[in-house]
Formats: sequence, C-alpha cells, structure tokens
Amino acid sequence: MNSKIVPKIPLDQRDSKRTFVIVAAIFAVLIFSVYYLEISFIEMLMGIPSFVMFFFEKFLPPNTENLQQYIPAVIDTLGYAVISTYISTIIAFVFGILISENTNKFKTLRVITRGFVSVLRNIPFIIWGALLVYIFGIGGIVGVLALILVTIGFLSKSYAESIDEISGDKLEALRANGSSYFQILFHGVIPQFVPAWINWTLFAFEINVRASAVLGLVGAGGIGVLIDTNINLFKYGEAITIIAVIVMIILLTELVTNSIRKRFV
Amino acid sequence: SADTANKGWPEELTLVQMPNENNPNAASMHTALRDHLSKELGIEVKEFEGGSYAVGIEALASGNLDVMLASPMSYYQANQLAGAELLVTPQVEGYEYYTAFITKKDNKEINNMEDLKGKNFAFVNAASSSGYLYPKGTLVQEFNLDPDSVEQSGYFFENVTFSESHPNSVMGVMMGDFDAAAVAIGQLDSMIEAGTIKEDDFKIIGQTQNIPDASYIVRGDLPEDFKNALKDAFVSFEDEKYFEAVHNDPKARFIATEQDYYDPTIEMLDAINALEEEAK
Amino acid sequence: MEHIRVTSKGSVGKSILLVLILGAVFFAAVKLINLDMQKFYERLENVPVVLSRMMAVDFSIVPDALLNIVTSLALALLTLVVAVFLAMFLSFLAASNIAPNRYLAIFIKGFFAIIRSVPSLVWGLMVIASLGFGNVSGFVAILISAVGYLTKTFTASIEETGSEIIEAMKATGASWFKIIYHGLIPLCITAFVAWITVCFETNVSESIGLGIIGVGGIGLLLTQAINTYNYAQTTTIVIMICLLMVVLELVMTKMKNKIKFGNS
Amino acid sequence: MNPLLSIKNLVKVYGKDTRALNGITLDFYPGEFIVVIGPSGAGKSTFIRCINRLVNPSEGKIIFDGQHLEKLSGRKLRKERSKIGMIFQHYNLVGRTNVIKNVLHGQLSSTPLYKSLLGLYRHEDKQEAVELLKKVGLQDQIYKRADELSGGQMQRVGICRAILQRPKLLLADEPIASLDPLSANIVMQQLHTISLEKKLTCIVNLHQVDYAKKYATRIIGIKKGAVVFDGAPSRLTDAMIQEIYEGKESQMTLQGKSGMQLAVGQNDE
Amino acid sequence: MNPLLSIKNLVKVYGKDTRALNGITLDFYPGEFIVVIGPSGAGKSTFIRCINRLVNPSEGKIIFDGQHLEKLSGRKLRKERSKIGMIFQHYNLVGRTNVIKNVLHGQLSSTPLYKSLLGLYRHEDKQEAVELLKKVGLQDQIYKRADELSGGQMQRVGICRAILQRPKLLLADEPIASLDPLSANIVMQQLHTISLEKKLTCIVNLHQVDYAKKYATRIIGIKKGAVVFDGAPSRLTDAMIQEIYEGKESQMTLQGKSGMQLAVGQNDE
Ligand SMILES: Nc1ncnc2c1ncn2[C@@H]1O[C@H](COP(=O)(O)OP(=O)(O)OP(=O)(O)O)[C@@H](O)[C@H]1O
Ligand SMILES: Nc1ncnc2c1ncn2[C@@H]1O[C@H](COP(=O)(O)OP(=O)(O)OP(=O)(O)O)[C@@H](O)[C@H]1O
Ligand SMILES: [Mg+2]
Ligand SMILES: [Mg+2]
Repeated sequence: MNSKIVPKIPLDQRDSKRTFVIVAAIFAVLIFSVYYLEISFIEMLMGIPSFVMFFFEKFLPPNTENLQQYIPAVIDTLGYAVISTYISTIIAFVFGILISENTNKFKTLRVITRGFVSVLRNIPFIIWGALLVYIFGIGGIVGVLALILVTIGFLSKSYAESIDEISGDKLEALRANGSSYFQILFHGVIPQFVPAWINWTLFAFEINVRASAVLGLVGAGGIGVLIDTNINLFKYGEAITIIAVIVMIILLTELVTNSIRKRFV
Repeated sequence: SADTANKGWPEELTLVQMPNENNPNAASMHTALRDHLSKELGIEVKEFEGGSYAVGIEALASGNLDVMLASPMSYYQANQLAGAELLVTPQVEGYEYYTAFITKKDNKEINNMEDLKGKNFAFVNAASSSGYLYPKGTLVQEFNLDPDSVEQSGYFFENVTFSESHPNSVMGVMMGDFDAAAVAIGQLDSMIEAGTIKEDDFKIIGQTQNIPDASYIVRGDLPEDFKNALKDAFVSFEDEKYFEAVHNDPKARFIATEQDYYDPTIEMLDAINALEEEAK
Repeated sequence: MEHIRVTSKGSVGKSILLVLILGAVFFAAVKLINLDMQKFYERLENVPVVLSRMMAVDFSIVPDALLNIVTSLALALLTLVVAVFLAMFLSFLAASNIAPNRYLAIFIKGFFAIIRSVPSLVWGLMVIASLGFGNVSGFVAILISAVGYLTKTFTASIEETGSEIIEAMKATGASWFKIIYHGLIPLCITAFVAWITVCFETNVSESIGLGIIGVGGIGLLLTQAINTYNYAQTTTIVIMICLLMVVLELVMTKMKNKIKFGNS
Repeated sequence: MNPLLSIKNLVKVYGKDTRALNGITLDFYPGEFIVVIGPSGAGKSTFIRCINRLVNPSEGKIIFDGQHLEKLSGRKLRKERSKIGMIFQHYNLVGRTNVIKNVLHGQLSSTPLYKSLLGLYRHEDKQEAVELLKKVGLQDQIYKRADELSGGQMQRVGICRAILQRPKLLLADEPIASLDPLSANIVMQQLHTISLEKKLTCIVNLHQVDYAKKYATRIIGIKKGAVVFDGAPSRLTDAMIQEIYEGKESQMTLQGKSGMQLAVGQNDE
Repeated sequence: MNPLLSIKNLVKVYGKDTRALNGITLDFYPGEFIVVIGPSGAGKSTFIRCINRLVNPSEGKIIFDGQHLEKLSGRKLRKERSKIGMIFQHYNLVGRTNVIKNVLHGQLSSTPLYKSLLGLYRHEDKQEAVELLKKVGLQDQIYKRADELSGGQMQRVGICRAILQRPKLLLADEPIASLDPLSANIVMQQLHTISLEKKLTCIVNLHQVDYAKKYATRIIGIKKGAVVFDGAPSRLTDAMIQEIYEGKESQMTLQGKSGMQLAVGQNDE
C-alpha cells in the first residue's frame, strides 16, 4: 500500500449509532431489572452446591415399594394426555393456519385469531381451573378441557411460527398453476410442515403428561397430583420414583414416535 | 445495630404467610405487621407469601426462613424435620374452625353421617389437615374404621375422590359429581359471601371437632431471648385495621401459644396412622 | 385399464396401518378416561351464569396491579435474556445437523426432557432450600423452565434449516462456532425471535404461578383475588395481563418482521 | 390474429430504488416460441414472474386471453393462472412429496379438493404423468421423494408438472440451466414441439444464445429492465448479441481482455 | 510430480441401494484444470462432495496434500478444508446476510474468532472481497441482502467466496449454470487463469461440453458412478461424448428421434 490513506470498507450500511442505542437501551433495562429485583448473582452461584446437595440427600434413593399403586394414576395420566393431545393438535392446527401470514391473507381474521389464542394462552391456569370447575364440576371431562385449553394456546402459536418459516418458493409453484387456497395448503404447506408438526405434537404430549398443576386444579387427579401430595407428606423417595416414571413415559413415547416417523413418514 | 450483634440475634428475619383454608385473607400485602416487628426487634423483617407448606418447612430446615404460619399437621412436620416451635396464634373471639360434611340440600338419601356409607365422597388431598386428616379422623373414630382402608372403594364409601381444593369439593357436591364432601367452614363462608353458592344450596350433616387455629411457628435454633422478644413483639401488635382486614375482626389479637396447644390434634392424627411415615 | 398408483404400494399400507394405530390409541384412551359427554352438554348451560359472575371490574386495583406488573416484567425479562444465551449455546450442541458430538447431543436432549418433567413444586423446594425466599429463587425457578423450553424449540428450528448453509460454511473450513455465528444464527434468527416471544409470555405467566416460592408480582395479587373470591378484581387483573401480553406480542411481531425483511 | 398476451408499459420497482423493469411493451401471439435473453440481473426472471403475477408489477397492463391480469384476484386470478404453466429456475418442488404427486400438482386446479387429497386424480392425468416422466427418463424415480433427486432430475420433474397443466402459455425461467446437453436438447425439443403442435405460446428465459437461436421463433433481448432487441433469430447478429450482454461487467476480465468472447459455441463457428 | 489429490476406489451408497459412486480411482496434479462431465444423476455432485467430505464416502481413500482426508475429523479436517474452496450448484449463501459478508465467509477459517464476531476482517481481505465483487460486476450490490439477488448474481457471490478462501484446490459444482454466456466466460476464464497463475487445481462439474473443451486441461467423464473417460480435451471425440451421455434417456425424445443431437454448439460445427 502506498502512502495514500486507506479508505475504510464498512461491512454494512446500517447506522451503527442506532444499533448502539438499542443495545444500550436493552442493557439499561437489564441493569434496572437486576437492581429493582435485588438479584445477586453471587448469591445464586453460592447456592448451587446446596441446590445439588438437596437433591441427592433428599430424593435419593428412590422408594419403589409402592410402584404398583401408581399404575392407575399413570394410566389415567396417559389417557388424559392422549385425548387432549389429539384434540388440541387438530384445533391448534386450524388456529395455526389462521394465524400464519403464509396461509391466511385476511389481516382482520388473522389478528382476531391471534388475539383469541393470545388470550387463551395468557389467562393463568388457576383462572381456567376455577372457571371450568364452576361450569362443569369435577371429573374426566374437566380434566381434558383444562389440558386442551392450556395446550391449544401454546400449540397454535408454535404451529403458526413453524408455518411462517416454510419458504414461499415451494408454494409459489402451486400458486402459479392456479391451485386453490386449500390445495396449496394440503399439497404444499402441510407436507413441508409435517416434521415440525410431529415435533410440536410430541412436545404437546409431553406437556400434557406432566401437566400436574392443571389436572390438580380441576380435581382430575393424575400422576402430578401424586407427586405433589407425596412431597407435601415429605415422601421424597416416592416422589422421585413417580418423576422417574414420567420421564420414562416421555422418553419412551419419543422413542416410539421417532421409530414410527422413520418408518412411515 | 450494635446490640443485635452482641446477642447473637439474626441480622434479619424472614416471615412467610401461608394461604389458609380458614382465613384466605392472611396476606402479606399489609405492611403493618412487618413494620411493627421490625421496630420492636430492631432488625430488618422480610415478609413473603408462601404457597406450599412443604416448601416453607424445607426453608425452615435449611435456615432460610424464621417464622411461618402453620396448620397443626404442618407444625408437626416442621417440628420433626426442622425442630420448629410454636410462637403465637391469632385469636378471634367467637369464631371456631372446623370442617363440615356437606351434601346437597335436596339430597334425600343423606341426612346424617351414617348415610355416607356406600356413597361417593370427596376429600381435598392427602396432605391437607382440614380437608382430609380431620374429617377422616372423625369418620374413623365415629364408625370405628380401619384408617388404612378408608379411601378404598367399597370399604366404607362407594368411591373416594381427591378434589385438590376446598372450592372444588363444594362445586363437585353442587353439581352432583359426588354425593358429599368435607369442606372447611371458613371456605364455605367465603363462598357464600362471594355469592358463588347460596346458604340453602347445601346442608351440613356433620362436623369435625374444632381445629386449632393456624399458628406462627419459629425456627427452634434461634436464641431463646430472641424468640421471647419476637413473641412479645407479636403480642404487642394492636393494629385494628390489620386485624379487620386479615381476620375480619378488629378486636382479634395475637396470643402466645403453649407448646402443647396442638397435642390433641397430633394424638388424633396418630390415631389414623397419619404420622407413621414422618415419625422416622 | 391398468391402475396407476400415486403413492408407492408399501407407503399406502403403511399409512393405513398408521391411521389404524393412531385411531386405536385414541379410542383406548377415551374408553379409559370414561368421558361422560352427556354431562358435558347439560352443564354447558352454566356457561352464561358463571361468565356473568365474572363480568365485573374493579379499577381500584389498577395502580397496585401496575406496580406489580413491573416486578413480573422485570423478572421475566431478566430470565429471558439469561435463558436465551444459555439455550442458544445448548441448542447448537444438541441440534443433530450441527452437533459436534452425537452423544453429547443425545445427552443434552435427554437431560432437558428430564428437567422439563420435574414439577415446579420440586424446583421450588430445591431452590428455596438452597437460596431462600425471594426474587433470586423466582429467577432461578423461571430460568430452569425457560432454558428447557428454549433449548427444545431452538434445537427444532436449527434442525429444520437443513444442511445447505452448513455445508457451504464447512467447506470453507470454518469452525463450529463460526458456522453458527455467521451462518446459522442469521438463518434462524426469525424463528428464534418467535420462540423468544413465546418464552417471554410463558415467563410472565410462570411468574404468576410463583407465589409458591414467595415471588411477588402480579401473580400474588391475582392469587389473593381468587382466594378471596373477589371476581371484580380477578377479572380486572386478568384483563390487564391480557392487554399487556397483546401489546408485547405486537411489539415482538414488529421486531420479527424488521429482522425478516429489513436490511442485513 | 389477436395476441394471446399483451404487455403494456410494465414497470417493477423492488424496494425503493431497484428498477428491475423499466417500461416493457410487448405482444405475444399463439404458437410463438419466445426466448428472452439478457445479462444476469437484467430483469428476465422479474419479467416472467410479473406475467402470472407471482410478482406484482408496479405499473402497467398485462392482458392475457382477453383478461386484465393485473386487476384480477382470488378465484378469477387462479383460473387464469391455471392456463399458464411455469417452470422454475429452482424447480420449486414440494420436497417431501414423491415425484408423481409433484407432477400431478399440475392438475390440481382442475381436480376437486377431496379427490386430490385422496390421490384420486383422473386416470388420463396419471397416465400422462407417467408417460411424461418416462419421456424425460425418470421412470425409476416415480415414487422417490423429490428432495432425494439430483439437480437435473428435479428440473425435469418441474417440467413435467408444467406440461401436465396443459397450459395455453408456458413460462420457463432457465429450464435447462442444470441439465446435461442431451437432456437440455430433449427438453427444448419437447417444449418446441408442444408449442408447434398445440399452438402453445412459450416464453423461455435462457442464457445459452445458441439454444435460443436454434429453437426460438422470436428472441427478445432485455437489458437493464428494457427491451433492446425483439425479432427473429436470424436478425440477432453477433454485434447485437455483444451489445445485449456488454456492460460494466465485460470490462473486468482478469487479464484485462475485454469480454468479447461470447457463448463458446459461437466462437467456434 | 506428486499428485495434489489422490482418490482410490471411492464408493458412495445412499440409503440401501442407490450406488451413486461405484469405485473411482483418480490422481489430480497441481495446476490441472479438470472438468467432470456426465449425464444427470451420474454422480458428479456426489463425487465432488466426497472430496471435501461434505458427503462421507462409503469406501475408498482420499489423499489430499499428503493427508488421508477420509480419516480426519475436527480441527484437522477443518484445516484441510480451508485449503479447498467450493462453489455450489445452489449457491448456498446466507440469505439474510449481505453480499460482502457472504464473500468474507471465505476467510472465516483464518480469522480469529473474536475478530470475526465483531466483523473485524483484515483490511486486505475486505479489499480483495470488494475487488472480486467488482470483477464479477456486483459493485452495486455489495450491501444488498443475498436473498434479494438474481440467480446469476448469487452464483457470482458464491464464486467470490470460494476464491477469497485462496485455496489449493477448487471444487465447483456447475458454477456457470445460471450465468449468461458473457459472465459464464468471464468466470471460466477467471478460474482458468487463477489455476494457471497459482498452480491451483480446479475440479469443475459442467454440463456444457463446449466450455469443457475450451477451458479444461483434462476431462473426466462419469456415467453411472464410474469413470468412462479420462483424458485431454482433444481426445474427447464426438463418439465418446455420445457414449457418455447416451443412456435410457436418449431413446425418449417426443418425436421418436433418438437423442443424437448434443450440445448445440457442436451440432452447428
Ligand atoms: N441425499 C440423497 N439420498 C438419496 N439419493 C441421492 C441423494 N443425493 C443424490 N442421490 C442419488 O444419487 C445419484 C447421483 O446424484 P448426483 O447428485 O451426484 O448426480 P449429478 O451427476 O450431480 O446429477 P445432476 O447433473 O443432475 O446434478 C442420483 O441417482 C440421485 O438420485
Ligand atoms: N426480491 C427482490 N428484492 C430486491 N431486489 C430484487 C429482488 N429480486 C430481484 N431483485 C433485483 O432486481 C434485478 C433483476 O433481477 P432478476 O432476478 O429479474 O434478474 P435476471 O435477469 O433473472 O438475472 P439472472 O439471469 O441472474 O437470473 C436484480 O438487480 C436483482 O438484484
Ligand atoms: Mg433469473
Ligand atoms: Mg449435480
């Protein structure tokens, strides 16, 4: 290079000042939060050993004596989870399509559905529980309804996000040959959506299996209530056994679904 | 301050309120009690709202919590696990806590406790004093039942449900999901007051013995003089607004609790084998 | 006339079998849970009664609620930021198309499956016993579930991107971390922002359920309103929460579109 | 004869200031085989995609078969689109769906939804699909998933799909870019024949001037969003070609030779 | 002279029974400009991708610069890969990132992590990136997002990225498929010159036999996963070309003429 001043080559044309302002604003909010909530990270790190110790001292060894007694609750839980996963998958799918910009061009309908799902998702469990019990009483139906309500909010949003991510390229071909909306949906969007769909549905099942709080709130029992009760009676060994059972169920379903997926889809 | 350090007192006190079946207002939103204790003891007082006795008791055991509001059963557990001691009890004149056995007003088949045999019945949950242990104890004593079989279908009840909350039990009865249930009287009163149910929707067909009030319990390993100072501080608290808001009675006060206050309860719990597991 | 299949022979049989299995599982479950649909229809009548009872608002709670919302938001935001960093790191270790080590990936996925399976009460217990009551505990408890959720969703998004970009970057000899930073993050960022939005909402609603470990905020206020059967206050608080969430969602969507369609 | 497609003053501006099309006016008649050539970035893809409204033009009129396409939407637009086949530069197949279904997508617009869902396409359609696939040498890949094919194989599936649509107008954006010379010739030959037999109008973007000259009945040169050449292949002189392609880019070969060489085939002549 | 790259008995089987490569043994020497031709689906892409292990070969040895690539992993593999540039058929750019950053990705492996995070590439690299972009006529698109470019523009960005890597071996999978003839010639010329000047070995998949003949120092014909031709361009006779490309597919032109026409350029001769 000769003595000429070397011109700088910027990597993008964005105003770096604005980026800086945004980053600074985020930092300010974070620092405010830490200060306002009086959170000390040192205290947190100091707590880690006792956190781990607590687990090993109290929860181990697991107590498997009453394993047989859990079976009815386990089966119940699975039943609830299966039904509500099925139903919410279908409903959430419709919502997901209505929310995604890729599949719903009507802005008003999109905004309305989005708002509706957002309300579903953001009304806390306890409120749903109370409402459902006041309306439907205690029993299986209420349990299923509670699970569905909770899952739909989450699933619809997740589906919509996944559909949004499906690239327009593939759909363009169908649009270009005059396919109707539903044909683009069924022949273009859905085949591409399948992997994400399986993923989310599995996750929904997982949520439904361990939705102790929801089922408990409406008096529908299930395995989660069993854990809470055992902990309230300080029977940690039994609680950890039941948790292990849940983990087992979830891992097993994932395994089965994955092998099915490999073979079928 | 200087003298707290000398006496080996803790530098701050953590107090946890628990939502309580009998007075749901027991809330931490009233800063009056906290301020009073802080002034009397000369140390900082932190007050939290708890949600689970198990969490509170573990916190007592690990020294992260000093004072907690506890029901008889929880006190027993706290005593076993964390060596907690009874401190003070809020005393409200003329108000008694018990659990009522209720059924629907128009249920012709159930008129007294005996009629519960062969019916569908709901407890709250297996860790609840007023929703399970007391009513079960009453049934066991009255009908001479085997405490370990009460929940089994076809033994005394046709079927037993755990509804997981008092309002759930009430609604289940009102809707006919089960024939009868055991519900804390305080909860019934609140629901009537709120208009959720009406006085003449249901009838009370029996009740348990009186359940001692929830009491504040304190970590046992604090210095004796500190515990005494704490007790005095509670007893000298006379803010009528606070008692009105929390206990619905401006004249209510805290009184010091004898260490044997809960003994009858604990005996009863022992009688239904509720304590065998924790006794170890 | 010879029949021409649209799907290969095997896959039709497989699809039928799959539908049969799925159907059988569903009906077995329905049988098991014993759903009384009759009761359900009868009780639908209660809907207007119960809803009308909730139809009341009490504005006196608003200032108090606003103050508490700040606490909830601050907590949710703080957790979110920490969780995003942790989850990003973990998810790139766990996503099968970029994971440096297959066994580590399986371990991470399994570990978080377990983490997510542990009920919040158990976390509450462990956190309180080690850290005591207060916001620190709330922070840790929300953090655990937020990291669990984000790791799961981030991993899924990364796995969906396919391998084209990864291949191109690999071919330049770029290291794992560089492939991620320069290739995958720009590619996945809109998906990430979407999950972060959902996670933020979950955090806020989770902080509502955290009364159990003594965290203040809007949740505490709400629980008290419910426990005292104060319908007007309950409704008011719920409306405020929903409004807050809708505003948040709008802001986040704006942000997402900006990233998606804006300049590099 | 009336034009099948009339384009009047077509303008497309991307974002604020990328003027990809700068006022294009053209008429296309039935049975014409038009090849559009032009340097990279000239606006060829944009032009083709404006015709069936995959890209919405900023200004101008597109009159196809008597209809003002730029004004249509919904069902009507779909109906017109079903008469316009399209072959994409990047194939745009549904990756997780198998080959024959991808081809049958060409008949979607004339198949009722429930039938298409159950795979109940008309027998003739299925037969034609299989025959088309055979013709392009994919008879062994009929049930393979589209994303397992090689580049050239995918392109051929896309071509079959467009032909199965039995369109009046066929748009193709670099249909032979990823094909080997033999396949490329077969494909061009096939498009050409169909165009002749069925009086089908084809508009094809190509980079290969030699192919353009061989198959086109009319060549259009686009440069910087404007038409710079429009006429019979025989009128496309070497000087003309040079003018079409020459631009800033040609001054920049490494060795400082200006880019006077064009398609190798022509240099060899 | 020692070969830069030695391939011994390379086999690749996809899934259970798609034998894409069927035992390929070849040596490549510094400064060679090799063009690989073959019908669609022959295994050309697979072959090229096996060399830098983007596809893991099922069997065989790949010895590059004295290293057994098939045995390497982790840092060592990365180090060898950074000496091998690659140009992709589908460009594989990071769509949301701008053009210059995409090009600079070529220097990632030699930029310390923290610097690359902050975008602090060496000034020479940035300058070279800009110059390369200018050479291929993209000086106006430097800050455009990669997904806003036309097909040919994207391809040119991909080429700049590979060259910026300053590799010893350059792999290219149909680098000029989407380029207009002028750009195509410029690009081939450029690759050719670099190959000569820097003794860089290039292995390029092409469909255009004419380009192959013009630029290659050696042509390799692949068919059904095996090498059917290997020699100087002059030795590639028309009969040979016909044999390479001829297969089932050639019997199937619409009119029943067998596919005897090859690249148009040659027919014209
Ligand atoms: N991921 C894959 N899974 C299964 N089969 C594959 C995969 N990739 C390629 N194949 C198959 O391997 C064979 C060779 O493919 P390859 O992509 O190497 O061909 P190619 O010579 O590059 O063709 P083209 O010129 O069309 O790009 C083809 O039959 C193709 O269908
Ligand atoms: N989505 C878009 N957003 C912004 N600019 C775009 C977009 N698509 C294309 N362009 C720009 O419009 C111009 C014309 O692009 P177009 O794709 O029509 O070119 P082309 O003639 O098809 O080129 P090629 O032969 O390389 O495919 C280019 O400068 C391109 O950068
Ligand atoms: Mg183009
Ligand atoms: Mg290929």
